[in-house]
Amino acid sequence: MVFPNSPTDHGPDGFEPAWAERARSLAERVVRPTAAGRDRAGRWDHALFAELAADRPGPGLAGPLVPRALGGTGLSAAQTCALLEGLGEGARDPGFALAVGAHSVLATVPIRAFGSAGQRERYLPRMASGEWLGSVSLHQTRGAAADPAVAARPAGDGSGGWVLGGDLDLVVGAPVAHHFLVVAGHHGGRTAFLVDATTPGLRIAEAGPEAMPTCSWGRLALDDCALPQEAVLGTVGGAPDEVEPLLAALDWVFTSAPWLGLLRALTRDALDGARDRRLFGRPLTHSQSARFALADLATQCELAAGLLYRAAAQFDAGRPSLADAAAVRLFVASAARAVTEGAARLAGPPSATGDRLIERTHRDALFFAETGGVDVLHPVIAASVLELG
Amino acid sequence: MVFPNSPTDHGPDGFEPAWAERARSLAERVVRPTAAGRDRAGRWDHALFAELAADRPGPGLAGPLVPRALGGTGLSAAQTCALLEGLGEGARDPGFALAVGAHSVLATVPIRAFGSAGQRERYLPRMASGEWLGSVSLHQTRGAAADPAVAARPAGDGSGGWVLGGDLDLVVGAPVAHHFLVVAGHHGGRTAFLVDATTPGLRIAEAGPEAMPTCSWGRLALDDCALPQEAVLGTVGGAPDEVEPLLAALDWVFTSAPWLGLLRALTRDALDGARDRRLFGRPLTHSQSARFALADLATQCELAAGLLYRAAAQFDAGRPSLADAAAVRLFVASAARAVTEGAARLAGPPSATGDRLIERTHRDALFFAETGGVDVLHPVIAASVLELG
Amino acid sequence: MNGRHTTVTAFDFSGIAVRAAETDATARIPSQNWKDLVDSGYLRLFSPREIGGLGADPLTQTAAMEALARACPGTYWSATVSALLCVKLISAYADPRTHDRLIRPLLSGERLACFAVAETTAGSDSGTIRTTVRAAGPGGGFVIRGEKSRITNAPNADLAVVLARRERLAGDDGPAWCLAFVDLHQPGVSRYEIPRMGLRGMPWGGLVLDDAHIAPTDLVPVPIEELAETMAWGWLKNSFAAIGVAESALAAATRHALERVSFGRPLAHMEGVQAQLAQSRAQIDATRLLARRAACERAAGRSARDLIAMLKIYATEMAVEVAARAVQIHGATGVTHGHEVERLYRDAQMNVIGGFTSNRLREQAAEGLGLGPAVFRAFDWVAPAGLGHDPAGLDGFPRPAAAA
Amino acid sequence: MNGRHTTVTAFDFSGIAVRAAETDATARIPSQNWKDLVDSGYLRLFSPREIGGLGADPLTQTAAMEALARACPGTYWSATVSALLCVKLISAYADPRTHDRLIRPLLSGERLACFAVAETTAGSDSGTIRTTVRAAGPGGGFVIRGEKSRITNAPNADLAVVLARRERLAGDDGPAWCLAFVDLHQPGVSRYEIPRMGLRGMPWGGLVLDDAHIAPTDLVPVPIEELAETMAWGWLKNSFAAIGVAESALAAATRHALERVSFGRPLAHMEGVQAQLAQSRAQIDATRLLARRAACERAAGRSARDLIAMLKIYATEMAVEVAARAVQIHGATGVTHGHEVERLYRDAQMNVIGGFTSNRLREQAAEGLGLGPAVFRAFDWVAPAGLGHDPAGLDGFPRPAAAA
Repeated sequence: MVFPNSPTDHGPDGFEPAWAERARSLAERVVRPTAAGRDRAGRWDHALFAELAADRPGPGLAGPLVPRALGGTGLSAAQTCALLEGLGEGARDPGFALAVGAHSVLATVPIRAFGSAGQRERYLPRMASGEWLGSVSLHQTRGAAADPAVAARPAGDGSGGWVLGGDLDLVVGAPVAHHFLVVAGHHGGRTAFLVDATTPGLRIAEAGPEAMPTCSWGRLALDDCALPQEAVLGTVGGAPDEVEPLLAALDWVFTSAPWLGLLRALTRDALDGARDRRLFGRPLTHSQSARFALADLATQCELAAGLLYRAAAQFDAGRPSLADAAAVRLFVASAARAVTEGAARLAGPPSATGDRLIERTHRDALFFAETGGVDVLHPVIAASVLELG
Repeated sequence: MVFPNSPTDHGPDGFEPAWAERARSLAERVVRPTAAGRDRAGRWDHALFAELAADRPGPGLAGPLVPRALGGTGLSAAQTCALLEGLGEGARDPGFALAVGAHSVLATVPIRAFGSAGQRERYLPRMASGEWLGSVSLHQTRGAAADPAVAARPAGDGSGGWVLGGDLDLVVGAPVAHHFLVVAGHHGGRTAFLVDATTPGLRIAEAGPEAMPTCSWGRLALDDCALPQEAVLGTVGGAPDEVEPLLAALDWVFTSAPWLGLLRALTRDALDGARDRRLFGRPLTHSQSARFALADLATQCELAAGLLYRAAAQFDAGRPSLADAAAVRLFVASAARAVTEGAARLAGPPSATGDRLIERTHRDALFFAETGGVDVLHPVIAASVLELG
Repeated sequence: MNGRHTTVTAFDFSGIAVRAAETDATARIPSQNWKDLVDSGYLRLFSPREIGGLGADPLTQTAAMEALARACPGTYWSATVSALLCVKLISAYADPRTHDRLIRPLLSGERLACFAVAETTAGSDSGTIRTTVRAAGPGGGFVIRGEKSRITNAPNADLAVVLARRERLAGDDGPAWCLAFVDLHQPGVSRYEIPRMGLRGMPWGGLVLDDAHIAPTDLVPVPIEELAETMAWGWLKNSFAAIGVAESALAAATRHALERVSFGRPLAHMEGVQAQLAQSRAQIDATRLLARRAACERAAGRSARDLIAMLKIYATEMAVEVAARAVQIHGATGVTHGHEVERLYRDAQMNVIGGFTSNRLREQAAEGLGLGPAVFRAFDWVAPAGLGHDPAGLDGFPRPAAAA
Repeated sequence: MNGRHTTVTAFDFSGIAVRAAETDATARIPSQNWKDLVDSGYLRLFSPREIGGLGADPLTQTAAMEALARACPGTYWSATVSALLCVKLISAYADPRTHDRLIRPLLSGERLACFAVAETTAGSDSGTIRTTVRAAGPGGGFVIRGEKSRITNAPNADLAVVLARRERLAGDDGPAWCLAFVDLHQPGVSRYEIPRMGLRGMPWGGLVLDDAHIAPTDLVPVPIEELAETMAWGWLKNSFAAIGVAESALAAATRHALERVSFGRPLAHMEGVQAQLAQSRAQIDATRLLARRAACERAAGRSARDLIAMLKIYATEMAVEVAARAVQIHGATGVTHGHEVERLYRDAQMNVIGGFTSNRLREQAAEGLGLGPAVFRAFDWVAPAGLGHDPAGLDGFPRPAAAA
């Protein structure tokens, strides 16, 4: 008889409800009141970010994954996921949550994982405090699936420095960021660089899609930007093994986390709204069909949560899985569409008032799905299933 | 052996490709160039409408269903559907097409069908010429599924007049309309009224959802609006048999028609876009998965077309079917979501340039689905299937 | 870490898996399967040590359920209905003194139990149940009369846990329903099999109870609303059946994709096929994680009933989708009788239907969300809203003097 | 006007419908069905008068197809493969002199034909076909050798239209493939049946051709790319099979919803059930309208091949969905063997698989959209993009001196 020890190193889910709740109530108090207005104006509010960053001993949303020794909160990946989930639910602002995640996870973790001691000491404390905002382009968080947009060449002066050129779109928070994580292609491979906003030859323009306007989109134009050797993050030519898969997995997991919170908020709104709304002379909640739809929304949230926290727990166990991270993004993006549409159906034609959460999330869910992209996620998951690729 | 005569009174589809093409090329020339700008500004352009209305002997988009004797184009329902399909495809502006359909079908046909000779002669020629814009609230194009928003009471002065009170939201083109078709509840039933914009006590405010901004949304506040007996459209108390089912069927069919055109435009854009876009170092059109998605988009368009033109042909045969009209809306709304999402997937993350047709239609498709509303459409179709309701 | 590998390798039901096609074809669970089950400890996993179980932790239980469901869904259903669902029902409601006598043989595999709720004209609605228990008269105990239909294990069970009405005498204010533990080896019992689309290896059929006798201690009045709490174990059982079926279907589709070449292109290299495999992988993983979470919640003493209802809906419908994809990837071989994916496709739909249907569970999940109980109103509200008949045409209703 | 009522009442196949359950259960089409088919004129509808048909207009053809598919999908398949698909193939490619001899008995119902493409290791990819025709030698004519598998009517057809390779002699620049019209009543032919999930009444199986003889005039070299044009008739056949199955399933679900009361509420009055019926109604109508349009296009002499490919994909997958809804509305009775919806659910999936699969047809529809032919590249491009292996953890790859 086979009678195995069950895995006891972690629970089956890794949920961190207490951290989610802390972030939720903070964001509800600080961020939510201005969400609709900032969305209309397409405005980034640095004071808000500073307030969330300064919330110590609270969640400290600027540096959850920065070790305490470097001034961060030193949380686990699962706890950070919970923070971002709570931020999404409380703030009801997909763009703002994207900017926080881009800074505190996408721009932070590669430095923690691959940075030299100098880079870690220079960047991480100031990022954890919220003084410096780090940024990435969402074109560079799915490996090199797209053709490379930035080219690098050795400076040729023997200094070990590099010269970068090219244009980079979809840069989260670009106009307000202190530095950017940029992957550039060159003869022999691809390398990650840390590019400060003040680098000569770098122009930063406000430009971006209509979705998630509160993250403050921008575009980088790199015109012969000379970077010192110290700007190289990780190994020269090492991006395909180092920064690229890490950035992809981080994006697919942690950028999905606020969406889980948004889906919970939409589901709760839909429940409340269905109680108030009347159709055919009775409350919508008396309709079996509406009841079924509400049950399905709640189900989507629970399913998404399981995948999300499994992937987060894999980071904490030191064994992140690219395929499981891709599954998170695939499922959450699909749930975001389903829940937004279900919530819209239950809400009925929009009124001129209200905070328009459904409209915002509907607009942003499409963008969220596009930037993940089933044409990238499917092959990554299939490669794992088939052991090919 | 049973060997029936096959139905030969019309083809199996009733398509009118020549009319669709005329409207498409006109709209492409006249409306499309300013679509993105008007959408951003949320602006109605009456000059555009006047240009389409004046296009004689062309489609004459203001009065296709107004008999020639009353100054209209005297087209069939199927031809009108084709015009609106072409308008949707050529203009790429869901809001503008909605406003045209609301005027030329929703506000026009009830007057043609139920108006007195005086009402027909007063309104239809000026509506057909585009001089007067007629309008309805989309809350009133699905019968009285929602609780009544406007109440009527007899004027009490023996004149046969009425006094209306209440608020009406989602009124297409309200700020620029000459008159409104309003259904009001009263003791003993519901009655349809023609309410001129200049009626004392009627206030018209610019307000509405974010979707379809180019239709110029507004809200009506009726504050003891006194209407003469001649304002009654159809029978007193007769709206549930007359205007309500007609308005619902017209909305479900003719408001869907521009969407068929939009879906065709999106599908063509997706085809072109997939040819240009590269992923994993090759054109997206080399991906089997992307090819499948394109095939599915095209399929959705063809399926939607069949239902749409069947319903239009039923109007021309004098036997419109409410259930079949509901099926049009149900299917087209679902196709609109599927095609928009498919097109977005194939386009990838949005660039900062381009006419943003995907973003517009994605935003508007949700609104389109909400205002149809499966919670209204399903019971109407089921009532026909079950012979209940 | 990737939990799925743990579950698949933890229990070895490979013998049962080898016989799965035969089990389906002959509609009989081979006796060797029962021997393997007893040896594996499967039947004892779900029960605490006090009553003869192994008191396995929830993740071991779920790993075992999935492994058995992957090996043979029919065998899984039969064993799990008896050892999990029926044992939970008996131990939740039975008198401790009679406990042992009924439960031990189920855990040892000497006896098999069925749970009899549905009737020929009643499904999950207890209000329509007609089977009735009444006092047996001077001899003591009770007798039960009625017909139960579409019951797993009915054709060969030794013991039935029967949901029945209770004939109440004046002054009896107890619940109107009861669970009766009926020994099926007695003259008043006859049974029949019902052939069906899938899960053909699973015994399934009807019980005709013609004043069958029930011992005095084997009748437990139960408030009907409480029962759903225990029946949720059944929904969990269906969910793992679905996960097993889906995982088997995905594995078969993956193997086929790696082997099959069409138009010179191996299927596994085609993005369309990859998309289908990837979707299945993500859906199965999401389901399994939710299923484990539900099992852990239950093990921690929490109800999780609504979570399990949501799980059962998604899991069973997901498995139909995954099995259909596997059939499509296989093409015509996938519908050939006896092919693994043909069998899985038939089995998958059974998990949707078995236990409460998806719609019934959506009702319950909705109630669990705080929407209040279902409110019925006859479908008479479309016509008053002006949407009850076809509209007039473009020129209104036919009029004596048609206008120009 | 609502076209669907016309189609359903136009042809009376009620006798065939009454025998549909028996046809499925016994896996044999009753001889009375063939008599009814002959009497109805069905077999002649699709052919012009010049070759002995009735030259029915396309809407009559489609009405008849749907009516027969509603009555009994298995009978529909068998009859339509022979009288529509095989007759179209023969009349499109055969020598007019041999035309009559082959076609007349198919239209009169005296003989039955099958269309043999798939082989045990080949599906819709003609490149993998191994069956080969070669010159018979001095006696004249040809001989054919190979095994065809998963062929409708193979077990009982009199005539096979076989897609085969042509052994070409030096200097023969003709097409590499041919259609061979093979008389199946000869020593070199043996056959077998293949049991399967659905469409059990339809004869289905394999043909083993062991140097079977072919008359000199019964061999037609065909450019393989042209053949899809005629095979599209088969996709149209599947589409109407799907429409018939879906319409039957919706009708059964509607009847059940009107009869069944659960929790004191008749199912028909429940919005969740209404939603399922409404969705099915809209989907079936959309499919039928597209199917009729495609048939009219063909009748007007246009190819409509890509339209029919899109139709076949949607129609057959739609019917699976509609049948699954019908099963769910029925609950456990819907999976009981012999119940109408159980049969329809099994039949529905067969229409997806039969003929070209959905994925194969999506390929073709995509090509028809102007995307060019499929381009194959081995699946080797994930790793170079930096997405081929799992990432490092939060602290990078394990390092000799782990950082604080």
